[in-house]
Amino acid sequence: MAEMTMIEAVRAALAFALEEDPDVIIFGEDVGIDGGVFRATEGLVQRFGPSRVRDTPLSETVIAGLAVGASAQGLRPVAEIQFMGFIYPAVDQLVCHAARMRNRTRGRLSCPMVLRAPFGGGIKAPEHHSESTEAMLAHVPGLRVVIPSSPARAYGLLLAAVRDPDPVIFLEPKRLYRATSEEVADNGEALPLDSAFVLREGADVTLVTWGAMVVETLEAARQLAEVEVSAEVIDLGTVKPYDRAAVRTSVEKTGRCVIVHEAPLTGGFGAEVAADLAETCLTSLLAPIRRVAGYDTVMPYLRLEDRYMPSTDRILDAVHYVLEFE
Amino acid sequence: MAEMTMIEAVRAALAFALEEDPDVIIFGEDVGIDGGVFRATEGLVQRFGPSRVRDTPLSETVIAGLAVGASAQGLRPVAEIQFMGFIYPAVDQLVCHAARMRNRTRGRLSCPMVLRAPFGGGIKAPEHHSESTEAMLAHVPGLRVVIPSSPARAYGLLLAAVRDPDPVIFLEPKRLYRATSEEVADNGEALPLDSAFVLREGADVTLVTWGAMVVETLEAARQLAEVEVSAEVIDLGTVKPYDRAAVRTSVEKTGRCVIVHEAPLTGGFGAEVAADLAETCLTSLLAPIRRVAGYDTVMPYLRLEDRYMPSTDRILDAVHYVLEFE
Amino acid sequence: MARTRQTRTTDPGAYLDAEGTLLRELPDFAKSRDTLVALYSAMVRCRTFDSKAVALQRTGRLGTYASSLGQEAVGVGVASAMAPTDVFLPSFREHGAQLIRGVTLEELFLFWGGDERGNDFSLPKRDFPVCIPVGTHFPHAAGAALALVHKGVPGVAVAVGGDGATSKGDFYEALNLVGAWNLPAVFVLNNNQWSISVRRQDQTAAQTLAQKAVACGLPGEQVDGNDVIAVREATERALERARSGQGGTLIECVTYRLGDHTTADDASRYRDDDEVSAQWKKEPLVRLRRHLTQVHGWSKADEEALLRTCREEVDQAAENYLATPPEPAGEMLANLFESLPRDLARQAEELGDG
Amino acid sequence: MARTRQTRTTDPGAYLDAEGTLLRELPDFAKSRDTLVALYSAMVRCRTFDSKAVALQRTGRLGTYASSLGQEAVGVGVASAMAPTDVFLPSFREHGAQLIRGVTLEELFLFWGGDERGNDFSLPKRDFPVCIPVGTHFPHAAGAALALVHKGVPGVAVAVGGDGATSKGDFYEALNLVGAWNLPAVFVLNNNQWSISVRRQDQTAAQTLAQKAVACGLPGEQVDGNDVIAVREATERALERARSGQGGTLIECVTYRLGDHTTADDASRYRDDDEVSAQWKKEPLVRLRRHLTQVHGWSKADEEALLRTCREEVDQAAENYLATPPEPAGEMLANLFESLPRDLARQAEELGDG
Ligand SMILES: Cc1ncc(C[n+]2csc(CCOP(=O)(O)OP(=O)(O)O)c2C)c(N)n1
Ligand SMILES: Cc1ncc(C[n+]2csc(CCOP(=O)(O)OP(=O)(O)O)c2C)c(N)n1
Ligand SMILES: [Mg+2]
Ligand SMILES: [Mg+2]
Repeated sequence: MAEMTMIEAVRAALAFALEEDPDVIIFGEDVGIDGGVFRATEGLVQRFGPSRVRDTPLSETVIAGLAVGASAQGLRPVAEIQFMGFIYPAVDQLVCHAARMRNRTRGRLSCPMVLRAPFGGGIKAPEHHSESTEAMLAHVPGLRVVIPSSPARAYGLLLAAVRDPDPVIFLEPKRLYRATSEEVADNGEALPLDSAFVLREGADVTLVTWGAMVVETLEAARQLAEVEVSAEVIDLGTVKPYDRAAVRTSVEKTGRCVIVHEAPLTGGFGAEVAADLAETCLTSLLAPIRRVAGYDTVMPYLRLEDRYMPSTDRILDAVHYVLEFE
Repeated sequence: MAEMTMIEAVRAALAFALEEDPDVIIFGEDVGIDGGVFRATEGLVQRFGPSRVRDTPLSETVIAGLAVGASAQGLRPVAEIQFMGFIYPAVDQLVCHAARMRNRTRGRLSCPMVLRAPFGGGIKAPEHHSESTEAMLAHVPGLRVVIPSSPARAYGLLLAAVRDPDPVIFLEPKRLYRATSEEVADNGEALPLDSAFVLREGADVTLVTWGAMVVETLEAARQLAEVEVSAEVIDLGTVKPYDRAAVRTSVEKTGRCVIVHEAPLTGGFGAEVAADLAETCLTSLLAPIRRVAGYDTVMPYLRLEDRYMPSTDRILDAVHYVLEFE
Repeated sequence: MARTRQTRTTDPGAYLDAEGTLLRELPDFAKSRDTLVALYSAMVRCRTFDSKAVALQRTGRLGTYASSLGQEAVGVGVASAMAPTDVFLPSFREHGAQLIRGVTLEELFLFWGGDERGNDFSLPKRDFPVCIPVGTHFPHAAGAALALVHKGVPGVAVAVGGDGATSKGDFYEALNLVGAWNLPAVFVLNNNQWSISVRRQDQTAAQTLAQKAVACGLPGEQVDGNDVIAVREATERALERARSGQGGTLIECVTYRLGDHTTADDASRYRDDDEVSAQWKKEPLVRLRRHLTQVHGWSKADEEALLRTCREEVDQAAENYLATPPEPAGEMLANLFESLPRDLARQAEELGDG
Repeated sequence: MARTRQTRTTDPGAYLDAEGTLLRELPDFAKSRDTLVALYSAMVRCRTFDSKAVALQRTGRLGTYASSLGQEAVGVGVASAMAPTDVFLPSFREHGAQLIRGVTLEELFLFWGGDERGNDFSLPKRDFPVCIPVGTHFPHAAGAALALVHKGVPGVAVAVGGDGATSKGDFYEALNLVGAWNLPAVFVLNNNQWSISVRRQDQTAAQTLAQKAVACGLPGEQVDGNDVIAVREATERALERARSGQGGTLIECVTYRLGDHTTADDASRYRDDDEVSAQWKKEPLVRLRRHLTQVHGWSKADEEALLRTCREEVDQAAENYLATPPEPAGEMLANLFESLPRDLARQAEELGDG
């Protein structure tokens, strides 16, 4: 066991994967000697050599396409997109090839690849460095979208992603990279994909979230506890395909639900979670389902960034609304 | 007035726009002498000349980026992507530039551009020629996503899109291009964006849909009428930003809602519609909200295509479910 | 790591002219009657498949189809130079190459008939399926080449695309990566002068497509794409370079699309019959047949026997295809992931097995 | 429409060597003391802005910042050749050019300080804002050029990007379009040898970046990017070509990034101090100052006065920036569309005006 930040946990998982499977390779912009702009791959090229850890030219399309080609031929590439804001040139390769190689060849070829990208706001980065567009990728059949929210979950989920036989988009909330540290056993144990994490049990309201918003949501739950409101906090962990059963079970118990995400409201993945409940748990619902999300606008430059990000206060407002609803 | 199919209506609107505004230009693959693979631009290069109607090289990224640059400098490009399955290389330009030029420059520059693309299944086309991924684009703040479902709406909405001061993604359900024809007045009158169309009034259940699924949905409503069920059918027309008020008003009246779309269920735009109702109309809901959608998988090749597409029967099943729910 | 940056911009090299006359000394492989007959037979087989496919489409028994009429020498020349351990990445017009690689006629019919099982090749296990989006398979070729290097397999990834594909960023980004990483990949351009209705010269101002290699620091070469010997010879040299660690090559094969773009296209909308008629004189089968007749005693009987064999084979494959029932609908979900996620169970149930 | 396909691959052309010695006859504009002083002053102003910006960032009063230290001649050379009716499309390292175009120091501070109003230029009304995604502005330049042609404005669209940007498909697709459509656009490459930690030679196997123009059928030229005279002269020629209907040009300016990639980077992780020290000897300001001193009697007093003016101006602008309160949060929604869609009313209300 060692105390690790999330970025250290990512690095440890990558090192473990490189060590255990010679077919695992890492590539992306500045992942080599620089160790990645967030240092996720620091020291890896020194340890595993430049044939396992490679700097690519500056081309996100080719990074994704290279991963498709290499994975279809038996490698297990773990590619990095430097920031999620630069993932769009890779979308074509993800939608048109990675997500469907297995389906289209009826299993003859497949793409056991991972595309990692730091995402989300909160570090006052330049334009395009702070968006959260997991919902766009989560709509694509054939992709898994996994988002860790703690060092231990980053470690376990990333190992699961690398070992998974199908393509995984692994989005790392960069605001959490160094926010906290915790004990993580670097023992190669993966966490299950497609399973949600109940981070806090409660009886009065269900708070569903993922990624960096776990922090504000847990803080809201803590403050609610002070006023005797018991909130259950669920971290989806894997956004697609997500653990519908876990969310339903919780809402059947609490009868109230608030969904929190950083991405813009409209068409965000919270819509899916709410829609599923509106179909399957209607009779359990004691109040409307509220979503607390980013505004439906471009992530502002850093001076207004704080005003954009969903805050604990906005979560609390929504929770009070659903609690007081009659 | 003239009897027009949807493709003729699209062509008439394009001709009207070229005629009324010298800054309107059209470009894309094969839009010139070939008149577009669906003939949307047939005859236009002959009438308006190659400086107004231009074939581009085969590069969707550059088509979108060209539209961004040209529109930011005062033109009104109406660009064509040959099939929506090839729109992904354009997504980066749409998200990172078209959608935010106005916001980022605080109004100094803007992108009054239209990107047209035929979309959806049902014509037994090859792989990648049949998908519906409007939800991915509808999640992008700053883009309007408009989908006509009849010749008259195609004409009026396309003119509105061209005249709109901001970027519009205009998705044309190719299955409807020649499916029917109706009287369309080629008088340059636009239809309002951001307003839904109530295609049929009803009291027992609200059916919300858009695009080609309007056909199956209206057919379902017709069959329901035979068994004395009165269904209201709403065509969103503009998917983003959509007419929430129209949907809410209808569901408040009927208490029951089924949403129909061709795109895969999970993260489809139907989720947003359902989520909005789960927040704003919960107390009016007499039954769970059902979504009838494509399966969460890759659009199959043509032999299984019919099994993928939501059918009238599947819509009827969902309606009966919500009607019989207690 | 030597990097050549020479690019031939002269007339594309050919061994046989349109009349089948020898223009220069043949490479060794082309001195063998057997080899030439094999190449010729492969082209005839491809053309037979093409016409059957078009016929099936016209009668509603196949999906939209892209014929390779007039371009058979490209696929056949390229694939005949390849080894089984190489990896082939076709665009949608390389039936000739796929057949040589071992894809069956029946699989091709299934694919074009809209059945995913057509991509589940029984033979070239690691070849990629047809790539419908233009140019997106070039990055896959770079990835495949990387995998070959990583696994220590002495193979080469070979991707074929059209003249239109050269305008896509994917093509350029991948070629650049092949150059930068010195990967064993060969990119072949099937320059048939048209990208649907757009002429080659409106696609790019580059004098040749081969010279696009200059941008990426690797050799580019233009050959007569209607001369199967020239295509094969250039491919062999490129493969040899790649196998010996000297990196990638771009080969432009200059040919002509004699048919419509696909069965959904009507080329008479945008090009003159005269242009097409002139090109018919240069097509690849006739010249090789003339050479075979003149030099290797290829007889009328040989020709008829070959045509008959091809027709029988193709007809049989078409029959088998037509007799193949569609897959159960459940397969569309069952093959999405290695195992069905819990989340999809309800949908799988709804789809059922039938 | 004549198409030249010559590409210089010799040593990049310069007029002044690192010592300020004249290497060949100066172009006319560079014989004027006033012009040279203006160019020199613009570079000094840019460098002054750079160091202030870095200082503000280090003390938490500016966002992540990309300095142009050592590359001032590129932006200044390019922009000084441009006319007001031309359209400029900067990447994130072209402060020098933006300042010449008329963007104010205060606007630059606002932009880098994270305030969208920094893009609402008071002067070059139609210039594009800084493009943060690498290379995506090249297609915009093609679009801007198309608009200029369409409107009959005799302007040229000029985009600047880095060596790393040449690996992006956007760059290639746009350059290809400029070639195919013969558009009045000039693409300038600020080749500072590094793309964050990736060396120029690992970015592409092409011998020069200029030769990438060969792929698109237009002229490419390499110049010494540390010689502002050479940059300006090459840009003037390219603009002239474009204005007279002869189409686009690619110009590679060979320079060096003396600083970190941005304030978030630590270049010592991946490159040696020795390499950087050697490059300091070739930087663009010293050579022009030496020339000014030797030929035009530029004095110590002149130099000091210039430095003082620049410092005062920059400090004043920084103060104004720091004194500017952030916008009301509602602006983030108010500027999304020309008018607020009904659907956003509730969110606008929630955001409020404060
Ligand atoms: C990315 C993409 N855009 C558009 C299309 C539609 N389309 C299919 S083939 C084609 C032209 C291809 O021309 P070329 O590369 O020369 O190949 P050819 O068809 O001539 O063999 C187009 C535009 C596509 N398949 N993919
Ligand atoms: C599409 C994209 N990918 C990644 C990044 C992150 N990034 C910012 S600058 C940079 C390197 C750019 O190198 P170059 O083009 O040479 O310009 P320079 O920074 O040297 O001026 C990278 C990778 C980005 N901004 N955009
Ligand atoms: Mg072609
Ligand atoms: Mg650089």
